[in-house]
Amino acid sequence: MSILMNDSTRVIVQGITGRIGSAQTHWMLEYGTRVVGGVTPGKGGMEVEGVPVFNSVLEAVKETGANASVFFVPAAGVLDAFLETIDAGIKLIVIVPEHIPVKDVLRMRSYALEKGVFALGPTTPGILVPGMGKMGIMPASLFQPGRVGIISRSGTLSYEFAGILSESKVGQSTVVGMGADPVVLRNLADILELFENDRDTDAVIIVGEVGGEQEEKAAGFISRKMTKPVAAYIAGRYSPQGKKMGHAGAIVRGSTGTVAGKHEALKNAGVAVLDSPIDVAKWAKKNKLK
Amino acid sequence: MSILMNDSTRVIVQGITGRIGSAQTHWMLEYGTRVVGGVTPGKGGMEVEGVPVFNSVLEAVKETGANASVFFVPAAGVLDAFLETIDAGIKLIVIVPEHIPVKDVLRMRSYALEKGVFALGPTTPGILVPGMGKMGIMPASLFQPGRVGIISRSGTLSYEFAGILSESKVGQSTVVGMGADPVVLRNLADILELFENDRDTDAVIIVGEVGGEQEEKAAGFISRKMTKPVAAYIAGRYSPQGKKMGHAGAIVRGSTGTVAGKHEALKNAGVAVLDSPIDVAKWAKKNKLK
Amino acid sequence: MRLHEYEALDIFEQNRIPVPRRELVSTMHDALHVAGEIGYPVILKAQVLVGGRGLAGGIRTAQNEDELKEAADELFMSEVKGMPVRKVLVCEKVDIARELYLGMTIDGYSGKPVIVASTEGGVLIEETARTSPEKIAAIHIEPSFGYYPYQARGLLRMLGIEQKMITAWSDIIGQLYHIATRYEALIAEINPLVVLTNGGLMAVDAVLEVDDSALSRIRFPLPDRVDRIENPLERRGREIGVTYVDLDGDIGLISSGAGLGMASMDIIGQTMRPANFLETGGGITADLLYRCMELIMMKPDLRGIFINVYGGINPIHEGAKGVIRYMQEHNVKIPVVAKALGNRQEETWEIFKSGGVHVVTEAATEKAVDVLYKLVGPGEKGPAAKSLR
Amino acid sequence: MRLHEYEALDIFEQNRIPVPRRELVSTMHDALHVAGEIGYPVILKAQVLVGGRGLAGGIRTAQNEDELKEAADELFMSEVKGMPVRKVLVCEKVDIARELYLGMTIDGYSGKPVIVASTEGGVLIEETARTSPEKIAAIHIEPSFGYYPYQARGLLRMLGIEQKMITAWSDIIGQLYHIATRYEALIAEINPLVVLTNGGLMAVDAVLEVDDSALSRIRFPLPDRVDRIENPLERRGREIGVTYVDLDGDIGLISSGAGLGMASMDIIGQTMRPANFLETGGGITADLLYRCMELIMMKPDLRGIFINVYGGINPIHEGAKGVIRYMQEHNVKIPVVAKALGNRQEETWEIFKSGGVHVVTEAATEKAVDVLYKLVGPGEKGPAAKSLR
Repeated sequence: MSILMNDSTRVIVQGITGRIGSAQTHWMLEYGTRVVGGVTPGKGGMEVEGVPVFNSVLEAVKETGANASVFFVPAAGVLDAFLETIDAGIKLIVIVPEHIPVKDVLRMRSYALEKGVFALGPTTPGILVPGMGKMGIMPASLFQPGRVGIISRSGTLSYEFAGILSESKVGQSTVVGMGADPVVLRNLADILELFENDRDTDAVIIVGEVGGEQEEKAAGFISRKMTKPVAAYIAGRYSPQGKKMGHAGAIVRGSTGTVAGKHEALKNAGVAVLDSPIDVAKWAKKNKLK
Repeated sequence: MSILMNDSTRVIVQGITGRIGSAQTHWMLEYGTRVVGGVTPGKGGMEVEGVPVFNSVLEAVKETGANASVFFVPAAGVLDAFLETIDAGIKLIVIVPEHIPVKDVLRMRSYALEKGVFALGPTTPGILVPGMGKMGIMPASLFQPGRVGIISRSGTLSYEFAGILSESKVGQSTVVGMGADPVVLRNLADILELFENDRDTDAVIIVGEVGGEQEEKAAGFISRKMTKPVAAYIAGRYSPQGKKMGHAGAIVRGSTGTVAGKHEALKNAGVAVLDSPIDVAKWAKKNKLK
Repeated sequence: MRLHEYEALDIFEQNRIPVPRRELVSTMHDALHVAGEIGYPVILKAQVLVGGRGLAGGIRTAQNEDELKEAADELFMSEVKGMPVRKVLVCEKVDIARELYLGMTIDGYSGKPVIVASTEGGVLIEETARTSPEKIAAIHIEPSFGYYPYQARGLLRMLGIEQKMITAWSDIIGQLYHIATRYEALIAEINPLVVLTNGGLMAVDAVLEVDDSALSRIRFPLPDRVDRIENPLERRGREIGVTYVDLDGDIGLISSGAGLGMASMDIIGQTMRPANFLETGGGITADLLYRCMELIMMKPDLRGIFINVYGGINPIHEGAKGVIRYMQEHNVKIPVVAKALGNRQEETWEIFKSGGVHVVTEAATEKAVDVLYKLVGPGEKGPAAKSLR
Repeated sequence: MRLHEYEALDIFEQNRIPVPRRELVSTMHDALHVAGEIGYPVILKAQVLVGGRGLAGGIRTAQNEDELKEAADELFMSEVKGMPVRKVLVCEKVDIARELYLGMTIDGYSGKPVIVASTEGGVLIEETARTSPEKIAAIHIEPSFGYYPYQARGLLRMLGIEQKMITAWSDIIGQLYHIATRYEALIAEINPLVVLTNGGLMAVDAVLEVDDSALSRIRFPLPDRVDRIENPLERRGREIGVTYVDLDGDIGLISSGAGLGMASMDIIGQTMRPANFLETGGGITADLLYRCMELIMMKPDLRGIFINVYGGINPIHEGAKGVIRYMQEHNVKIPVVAKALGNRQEETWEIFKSGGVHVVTEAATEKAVDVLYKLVGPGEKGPAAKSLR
């Protein structure tokens, strides 16, 4: 079927009355997502795209039975709204906004993990389950239902890979943006594990990029736990060096998150490393994916 | 037998090289307490009263198998040393020092509760098990082995009650100072529960004082759970009003911690309220305690 | 340490809480000048560190110069709950639509800061809490979690506050919590927090009590702590490092713990009347007790002295040396009774006895008080139990 | 935002970390004057925002005036890793017994700050980490728990630091963590932290990188962020709100996401050579893309432009309007190829086509790059893949 979102996912949109929040609510509804409410403090009682707006998450949850939330809240207000959302009992949260201070992300991450909440982002396009629904900003036209899972650090590259697969008549089970920030709310390996356990996913594509160590750590998980085929593309081969985390980062990690280092780790874990996005079509064909 | 301390309690003294720390180590050893080590950062390798001194709690625990700690650390360093002690695996901590900022006590309390550590103080004389040992500053001469438990908010008044009982040939199972600060690391009811479950304690004396709501809350516990006889004395009847916690305190509590309010709550819970310390002797005799 | 209202209002203002225009004055001349600048009507508020100041006549309104003269004259001549009025705050009188309440304190039992808000503020707030609990809401803040604005919004929704007021209210709650954290406040309170007729919120009173134990690490300027103690004996107590409370009796008291001191007062008060409460804490030395004797003897007409100390953390034999040194040097003639038990008690008894102190070796304070009573009798004022609450 | 060494040293000094005496100069005259005041020998350090400055010749020692003249002359004439040296820090040369390392960063994978210390500091620290891991120790700080000094003491014991050094070290760790917290640092580093021959510790270098996303809420004065960007095109990018990185090729690139931009560069680089990296993020408007076109066209000798955008959060039809408006107003003759997919893609294609843009409607960027390559060829410089790492 899918991971993270399913038939019983009832979504609220936080920051629904903003320009982006309302536009994206339109697209989510159009794609068939069950958007049951919105939250903007002070705007309770309004409607946006036919969806009722509440002053607080708690109220929205009580009135609508929502169990998932997608954020279009200004960066400065995200931490507070995030904690409020967890306290209101929501168990799946997608943080679309970018430019959230790292200090806030650390606090959000630690609280979400403590409370058993699955959160994605910041700077994520969200989740899309082709033909069923989406939380976030992924443009629906590029996706087709199928059995390949995609996890991407980059929003736009997740569209690229889904688009290439769809053109090759290979559909997707779920497409997940994990967020492009140096610290994200859930690591790559956590999402891989969901795909490994999803009986409607046959293979997984990792779309990574230079910097950090998500791919290296995921390689460890893949060699220990994954049975399904995995392909990976790492963007940034000819890019100016990724965000340098100083000596301390290099010392802790033992490598600086180079493309070559990631390739090596992934290859050692049995992952098919793709040189260029278009190669994903060949890989899918070779693995008879659909 | 006793609560909190027993035959297998191995005590370290933190701040052992200070004037008070070393003097009290002398008295604790003289009373038969198994003091196995001391900690003062930077003074590792020394000996105080024949007890080895270590630079860190972790080292002391590893080398001596200590499982309890008593603090004679300057107030400004208590929070840090307390967290270190919990991380080193110690499960019983007595904080003798006074004048620790409330903000620090809140942090200490929350961490101790989270980690399942039993901590007493600040501003406590500690624990004394007559004839067996003591952690803290209680003067040994006033105590006799027996079957009455004492819990006191005030250090000196715990000695007074033990002294009066001992003169009347009524011994004590354990004497516990819970600490005189407005926020303490364990509440009265928690200690009452230990006495209720101790088969070598036949009755309990609460020595309280004006202010706060420890006695009122304990009354609730006593009426719900206690089967053993309880007596209580509340100091401060003619005193200038206790620390006033402002309207907010009064609103939250619904009373201002007056002696009369405490008397009423305790009487309603079936507690024998003593008008004057000396009355404890009569109460003990009436209840045939020894 | 409780700050004066004018000090707390300054801190609130620096932290972006709206407060009235105001100025502190200590003379009639200045009061007139300030009132003229602010514009009538004005409110005059006695700056004394006692609760219930309003009900005790410490707050006056003046519509014009004549009323101001009369009110200021009376205030500067008066005492509020026994405290002389030396400073008066002249405040703009704002147009109030409604009075609210906002406070923060430490809930000692749960070990957490607690924020309390009410839709009815003013002097009768505690009464409101009893009779209309639905008008009060409180939230506890987990120390390891910290405060976030959504908690304030939740608190206000519990009270049914209209949505349009929530942002302004929750901003003030955030600022108050911020102040309480930075100043390590045990109490931070705005009562009343008023809704102005123009719809804005304003703190027309401010209470801030700073944790004495944290004073040395607070990075912001604070008033001197000793200077603000009105009573000279209490000020002297603070200077030498003991807790001294001045009372109206004639029996001096020295104890080595607060609980023991309170119990001693309770027992003395049954038959006699304590002249003071003095508690040394854990720092007894010969010098300290010498100074304690000096301090309690400053009170005229003392009839007797009661010393009640335990040798736990304290070297009571050292303390005894200080007591008798004072008695010898100053030729103290009134009876001194001491109960001193614990570590080194025999040594202590010998020292006391050598200086003419009556030593009681039994555990019960009642017996030692009896000894003193037999020496000095009830006195002219009679027992405290008769007159104190 | 990475601070200059001299800025970071000032902040370290304000926060009680011992640092050398020093002064910033921008002329030979001032350098001579300052060195005279500080006393020879002195160290001259080029203030450029690049790593590996020491190995690249940006740090010089001068024993006397003649050496200083020579060193300063060379530094002011030089570039360090392509950055012109405009400012030089003249520092006292301290007597070093030993070099240590201390750093703090954010461990992105665990989501926690991490403090790293080593008994061997200096330029080869990363090498030490690989070859002698026992000389490095690190501790993670739980965000909800916070930092306490005992953690630093534990870290130092892991390294086997002598007890007499532990207090001084752990004080500096505490200060560094304090700075990192107040300035929301992603990196705070002292390399080397030196042991002086007199036994004291001193930070002779300082690195501080502040979280860009937190700049607006940091309460302490910080240098202007745009001013410090040396490259005028990159500065312009920051001004209009996009990420622009200047490169040495001749194909302009506009992308609507960092990952897509990097992949586009990788693909372009196989056959051609990008002139820049430009990433708009989620804020596309017609005006923004107009300005982006203006920005990439500032580069002379551009042979073609590649636009790769997705309509997810971005209104790409608006972006297309801005692109063609620029092309029309400035009569752009070089080929422009656009791949634009997602919400409102058909509308976007129509707009692009109306302005003469070559539109590719397939998903794979490779195919769109092929279209451009067929129009412009490899160019004189050849593909980036040949020369870039």
